[in-house]
Amino acid sequence: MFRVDGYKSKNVSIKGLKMDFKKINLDTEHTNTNYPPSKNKKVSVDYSKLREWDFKLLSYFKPFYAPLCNLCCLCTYGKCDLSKNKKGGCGINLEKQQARIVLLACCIGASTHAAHARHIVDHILEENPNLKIDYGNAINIVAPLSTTITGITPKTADDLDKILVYVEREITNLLAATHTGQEGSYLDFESKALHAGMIDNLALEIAELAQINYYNLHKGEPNTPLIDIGLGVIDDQKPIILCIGHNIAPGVEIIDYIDDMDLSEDIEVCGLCCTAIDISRYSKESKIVGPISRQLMFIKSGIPDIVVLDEQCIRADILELCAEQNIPIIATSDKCSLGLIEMTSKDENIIIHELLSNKHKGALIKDMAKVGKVAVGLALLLKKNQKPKQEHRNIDISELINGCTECEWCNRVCPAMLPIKEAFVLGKNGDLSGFSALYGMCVGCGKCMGECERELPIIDIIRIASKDKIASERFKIRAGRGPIQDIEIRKVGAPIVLGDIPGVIVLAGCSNYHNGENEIALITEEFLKRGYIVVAAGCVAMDIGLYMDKDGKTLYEKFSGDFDKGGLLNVGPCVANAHAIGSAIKIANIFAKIPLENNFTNVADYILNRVGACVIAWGAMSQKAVAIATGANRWGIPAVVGPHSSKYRRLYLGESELREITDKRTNEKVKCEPAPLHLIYCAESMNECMAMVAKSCIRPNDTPKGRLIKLTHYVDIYKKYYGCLPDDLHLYIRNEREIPYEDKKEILKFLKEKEWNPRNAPNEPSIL
Amino acid sequence: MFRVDGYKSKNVSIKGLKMDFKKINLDTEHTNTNYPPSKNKKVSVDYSKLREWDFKLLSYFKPFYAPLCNLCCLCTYGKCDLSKNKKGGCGINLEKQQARIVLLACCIGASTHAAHARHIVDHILEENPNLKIDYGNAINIVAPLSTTITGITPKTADDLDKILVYVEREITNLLAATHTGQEGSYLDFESKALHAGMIDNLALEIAELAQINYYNLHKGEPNTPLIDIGLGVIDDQKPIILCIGHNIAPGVEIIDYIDDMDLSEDIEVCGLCCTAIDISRYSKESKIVGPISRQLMFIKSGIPDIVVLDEQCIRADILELCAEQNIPIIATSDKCSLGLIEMTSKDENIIIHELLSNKHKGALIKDMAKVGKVAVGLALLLKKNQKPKQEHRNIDISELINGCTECEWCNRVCPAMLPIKEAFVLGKNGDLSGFSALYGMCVGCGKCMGECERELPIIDIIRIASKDKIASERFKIRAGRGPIQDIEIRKVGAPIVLGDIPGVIVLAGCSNYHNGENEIALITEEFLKRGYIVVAAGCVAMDIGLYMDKDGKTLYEKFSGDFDKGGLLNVGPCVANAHAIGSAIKIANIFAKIPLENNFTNVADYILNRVGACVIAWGAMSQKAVAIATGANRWGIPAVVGPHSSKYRRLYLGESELREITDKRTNEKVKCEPAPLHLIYCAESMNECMAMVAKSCIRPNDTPKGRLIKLTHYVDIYKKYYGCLPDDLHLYIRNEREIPYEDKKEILKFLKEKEWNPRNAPNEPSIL
Amino acid sequence: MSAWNPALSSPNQAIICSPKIAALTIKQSKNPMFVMGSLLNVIPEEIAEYAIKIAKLKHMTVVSTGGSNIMLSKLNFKPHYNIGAVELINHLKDSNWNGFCGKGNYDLICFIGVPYYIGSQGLSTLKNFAPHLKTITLCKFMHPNADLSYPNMSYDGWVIYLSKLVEYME
Amino acid sequence: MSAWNPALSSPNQAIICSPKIAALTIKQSKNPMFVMGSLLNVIPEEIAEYAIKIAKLKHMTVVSTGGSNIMLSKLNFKPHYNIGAVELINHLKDSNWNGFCGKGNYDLICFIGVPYYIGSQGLSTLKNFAPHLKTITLCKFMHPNADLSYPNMSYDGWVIYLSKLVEYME
Repeated sequence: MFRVDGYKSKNVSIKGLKMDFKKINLDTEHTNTNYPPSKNKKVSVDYSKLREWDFKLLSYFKPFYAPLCNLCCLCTYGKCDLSKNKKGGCGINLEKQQARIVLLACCIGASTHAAHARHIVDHILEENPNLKIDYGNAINIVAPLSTTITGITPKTADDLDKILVYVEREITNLLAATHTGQEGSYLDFESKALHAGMIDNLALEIAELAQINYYNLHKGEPNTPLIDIGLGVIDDQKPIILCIGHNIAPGVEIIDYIDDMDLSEDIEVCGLCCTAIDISRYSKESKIVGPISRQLMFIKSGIPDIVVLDEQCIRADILELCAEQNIPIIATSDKCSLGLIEMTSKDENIIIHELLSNKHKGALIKDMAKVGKVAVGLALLLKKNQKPKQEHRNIDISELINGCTECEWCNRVCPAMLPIKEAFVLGKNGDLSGFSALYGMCVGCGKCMGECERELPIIDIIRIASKDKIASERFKIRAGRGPIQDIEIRKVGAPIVLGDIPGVIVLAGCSNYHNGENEIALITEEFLKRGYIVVAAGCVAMDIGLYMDKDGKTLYEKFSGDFDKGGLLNVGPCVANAHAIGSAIKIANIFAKIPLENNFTNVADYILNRVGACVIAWGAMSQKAVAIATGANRWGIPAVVGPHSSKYRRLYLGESELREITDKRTNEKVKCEPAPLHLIYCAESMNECMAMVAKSCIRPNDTPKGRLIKLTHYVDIYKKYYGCLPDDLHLYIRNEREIPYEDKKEILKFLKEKEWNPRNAPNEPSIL
Repeated sequence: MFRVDGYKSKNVSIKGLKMDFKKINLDTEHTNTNYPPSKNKKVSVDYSKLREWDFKLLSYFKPFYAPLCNLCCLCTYGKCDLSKNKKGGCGINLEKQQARIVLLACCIGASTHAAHARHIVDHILEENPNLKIDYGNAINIVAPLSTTITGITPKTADDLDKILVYVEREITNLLAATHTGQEGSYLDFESKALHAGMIDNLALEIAELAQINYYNLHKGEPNTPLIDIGLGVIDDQKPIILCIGHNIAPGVEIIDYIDDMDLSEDIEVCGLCCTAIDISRYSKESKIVGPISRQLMFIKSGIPDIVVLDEQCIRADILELCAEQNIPIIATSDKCSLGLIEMTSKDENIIIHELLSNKHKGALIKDMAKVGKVAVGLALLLKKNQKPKQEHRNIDISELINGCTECEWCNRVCPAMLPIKEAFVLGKNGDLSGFSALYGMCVGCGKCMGECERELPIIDIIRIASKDKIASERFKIRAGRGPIQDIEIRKVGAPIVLGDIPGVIVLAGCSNYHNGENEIALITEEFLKRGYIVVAAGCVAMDIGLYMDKDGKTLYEKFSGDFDKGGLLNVGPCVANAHAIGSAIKIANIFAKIPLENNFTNVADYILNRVGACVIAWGAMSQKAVAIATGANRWGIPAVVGPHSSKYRRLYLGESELREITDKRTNEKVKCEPAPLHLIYCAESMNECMAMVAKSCIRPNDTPKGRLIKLTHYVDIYKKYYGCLPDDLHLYIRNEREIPYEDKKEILKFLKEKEWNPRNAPNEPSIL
Repeated sequence: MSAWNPALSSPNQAIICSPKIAALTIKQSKNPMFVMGSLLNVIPEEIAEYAIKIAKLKHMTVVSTGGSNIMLSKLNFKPHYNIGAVELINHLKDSNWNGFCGKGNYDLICFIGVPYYIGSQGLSTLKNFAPHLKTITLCKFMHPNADLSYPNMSYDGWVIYLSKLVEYME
Repeated sequence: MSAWNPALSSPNQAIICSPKIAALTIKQSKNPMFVMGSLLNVIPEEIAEYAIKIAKLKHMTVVSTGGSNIMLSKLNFKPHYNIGAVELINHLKDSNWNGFCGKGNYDLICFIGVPYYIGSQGLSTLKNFAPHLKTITLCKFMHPNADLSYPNMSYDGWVIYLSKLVEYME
């Protein structure tokens, strides 16, 4: 909703102008005539060709399995014990089972994004079927993933629908392969997982195309507004509507209704998880509480007056949690209905009345406009009636702390292995620093409380002990900008070739960190300072907003939002990861003139060998995250994940030795550095992550100058975080010109030990 | 393929007629004008209304959970220990997790059938897009499920496609709800599982409509030919092509090519699992090896010369197993590609050459016509070259038997808990009867061999010890007939109302029996003798064919194939379960004139309260089986499963007391017997199954005469299998006229003890 | 001692018990139930005989499931109730259930002769959702989901365990 | 003794070992490796000191992972190799791997200081896919996926176990 109450200039006078972008066709001139108009035919993609690519890829990057569970309980032959790679009743062994479970996870992840996209696209088809799909004049390559995968560049909602129909067909087919007695090869399971990942990425793009156009969100502006983020920014004197999830639809209607009613001064709308990022793309007045890790704590604080859920990343116990705090819930999605009575067809006032009367813990309302009205009306009334706030918002915690028996089970089940018991021990002596130290380290899962024999509300104790910390939690995050402009890609051509920009780092994934949320900010800062471009989306974009450097500035305030040297881009919510992958595709198209239509293999081969991009998913938790990363892998983009992600149970590892690839110009096999070394790798520590990411930006086609600079960073980072030279440095130096100046002497000695010899770089490196 | 080499009558002379039904439009006159022509609009179904039905259903039949695993390892917050209903890191507890896993299983099951249907429909769209969809003149209600759920009665391949697009959309959406952090209520998980089940059933119907029409399979003929079944019927003097799986496509092409080449005398084509049933619908010369439980043993026997795989119910180690026996594999599906090199685009002769040269263990060929040529060509050549047969086809087993250390681990991991060690103990004394007793009891999973510290080939030992038994395993099964005719439904109206036909029993599911395959035949026989109609599909249709009664006759030889009193119908493969559910829908439509279009709730309510149908899935093993049964449940059809199916971890249980339902005529609440008692129930033993099934055919709207007869069977069966009167008999007797004659005195005494009082039957029982 | 099928292992396993402990447990219970499953019909009679003896010694509520009444009535024993094993578990997991005699739910449920897999699943329901009661199995196979379980045994070992239990109960 | 996180239980659990057994196991190995993980950087120095002592006593191949070289070099110890923990596991699971010195794969892999979850996963890989080698963990937390593991301990208990191990090795 765009609104101008009054404006007057020399030639124009406006009064009370309201524009609802959802209803308007911005028929901007289409300049992207490169792509053929979409036909009415079904989308069809040759899986056989993709499978061939997968097998190529997997011949360099071999699946590595670390079972999280040795059993299979999916059919009634079981439970089967597959440990030591034994076979189960259906003939599957532990190795294949791992690959199968990864495929299942990728299918679940892809389905989630696809269902999300489906919701928005169906909504558009109903409300504004003629909506034109584009990103304005600065962006010709509107849908790099769709174009490359399907040959279709969507221009209408119908096109989006058509691609989604393909996505849904593929997911169904892939899921079928996880059925007992279907696929019998880990390699084919992996090919399917890669396919599911790519399909996931495609769904991301469709979701973004749909919501950015329908809700008129930022279409690639680098300098989007800075938005408030942090528990400290929420004004609890106002009625507070908290939106949780990933789907912008209800949030938009709430904001529009508040606007319509002129209530923006009177109501606080805030968000948790990707929905927060999304509504901040729609209205710069909305506030962000934080990532998923803040959900449990914020609900238990009793601060929100009403909680509106859409879908994804919602705690499964949200209804019980909110009921404890007398917070009514409005569920809005088929995917998260919580057993609530559906009230979609009821009158708003009746719904408000029923929810006020406490007869129901919440309502399911699938009409988004109605959600807006009910949420706002209810919030105002609840605040007016001053619903009884829960006592323990400012509970006396010392007594609770003294109740701890020090059984240590909290520590034992804590995913982050935090010293909770130790905080209690300190706390008994009146020292709360142990608890406040946990704030920002805790991932907010609440397992400690479930295990506590005294049922102590540990999360509340942490919150209350961290009061000051929370009050000062007032940070800034740049609103999600959406896609990268074509012109930006063009501009970074030279600096990337010359190494001035040593790489593009994509931050993705959730907030399940093993060592606190600060590490990802430190990683980001390290690479930004070195001139890498960092593109963030989703929870991690929020997490890095929760960090201040020595000057008291967040990284968003310190680094620009341009896709350029040292730029830090918040592209948007999780689904905006499509833009990050899209930027790599655009590089292939804009620099190398590689045509995109139906050209997945060549584009991915180009990215793998020539685009120095690397994903970091330091806190990846969900099936969506594994789908996104696996998709990125198929596009040729390596990923580094955090220690917890070893529980995804599969990595793709290359070998640390010269590898044979093809020089496409001469069509000869050539020996070449292993770059990227791995396709997906799990680092043990921040130190390892730093070095691995620096190394993962190296590519076979680096110019000597570019390689020199990349290696300078690699060596510098390695020395900083390992205290020595990397053991594999000799593999990446092709000739003396590429040896970093600073440590040249030491390196020359090292090269001699390794019996290093110079070699030529391939002209056109390829694994095809 | 229909072929007449030569025929001469008075008026007609035919020579060399060949008709390929796949290419012909049988434009039979459409009499089903009841249904509006399908429009070009998307299929759209109101889930909210269905959810309301689910919640009603679940208020009578409450979910009962028996966790098979207490842990959750689906995201990286985990692994979480949910035992004792604790919460995991995402807030889910053990109860919700069970519901979530059931939903996941239903999604996997539904996706498998949907992907199967998709394969055939896409094939039709390519090869014969104008194919008309119908079942001939005897069947007006062509697509009872599609019509009821979607309002569309498919008439063309495009219609099938459109419905499948809906199916795929729903599966994607449902799968998304299993993602960490989505649904948070076990009730909504269950509603979604029921939805996934219904969607699965819909996919079954689409698959059947497609394949029956495209391949011109039987369209509801009661008296289809009797087909050879059993390991003993395979002629191993001929080259043997074994088809395994569920998709008819490659089998048809093999048979057609054999026909084209006039080779039917020279080659043996046989099938395992549903593909076997399918090809026996296409060619009465094809033979059936048996259900899934025979797979491991038959492959290890080395008898097949070539194995052609399509999809589903294929052992995950099939490639290794066949390689051990030097049997080349042709994989034909994206869903089961086994890591094989794709040779679709290669010349047939080159493929045959490469496979003969042993360079590859097999090939992936996705062009079905090519599969036919390669399989046949290769089989002939392999037989000619007399490939070295594996030694242990007639190995000396006594030495092997003596190798047993009697560690008993075989027994410990056997899903059926068979006395394998005990067979070895006997065997050491030269008595092989222990092993031959295992034949027919063993589900063929092979876990015993994986666990054996001496790596003894236990399955081979069983096979060799059972040589005579196997040689005499020559049985008959009636070929799959497809749908039930409308006229048949009409004819059973009176006998069903009068109790002459006390119920319709649907046999579904796999061959994972806990006490041997004979039990299901005994159950079937018991009910057939009593005049119940028994409709079988899939593996279970084969299992009951493997049993001979005292007269040396199989049940198929003894009982007619009519949908009438004491009829035993093999409707076809697993997907033919749609016809069984469809028959219940047709009863609602034909008897009660309940309109079908978009009328799911009323149809299901009718079936639940008035159609005495009950599913038995005695050996249900797969996710497909759970999807089918859950779908049947949503249609109001109860199911009884075997002990192993407790591992599906969720049942829907009613309470054994009078329940309050609605009399639709008076719109009053009335007390009524709990009929059906449960919606899905797991019986501990065959005895319990017998009684529960008899009880599950009782319905609130039974006429007094009908109820009397149903109760007569219930009491008779109970006394036979429990040795006493059922404890709950008083609940089902509404007035004295309904008391079975035989035991009237005893029952009257019992009723008095129970303080029984007569009551009126509701006029129009309903739970709406 | 692990489960008969080791795949059934889980974080909380049954405590293995001797006949003595079993006897003590049963004796100490206030309102015990003895569930006799369908396998009694297919295993030697003596097992059912032991079961009946045990039940009589403590006046336990005896429930016959899956048709074991056939064997029990052959031995002239009339169980208090015939009900499906799953239906029974469904009652037991409800702490407010009134029991068959209206005296409330039971405090100890003793199992014998229910087929292993369905028994294991039923025990899983009780273990996870019925904190108000205790379960003990007197079967031949170790049941990880019970609170107390006999170990895996040979048939002869089992008979000895059962006879000893009778001794300790007397 | 169960795993630190009981959810990590599985049918085959590590044997809990005392410092004596650990010492014996290491002594008897022919080609042992000692993996020193990144936690050495963040826990008290003395742990790394013990680890170094142990490694030296048996001349073990010392591999530093995740940046623990920072601490090791602070203590003037140069590990034989710096490599990622996952990369190392990937080598180890290959029975044909030649080892860092070309002498073939190792027979005993001793772990300390690798973060628990990723350590547990790496051990799972070895347990299930590397029957050719044995693993032992000297960490503060019980590792169910190792062959041999120290029990869950307090910090002080851990130091005692490590010092005793050094004693037995000497």
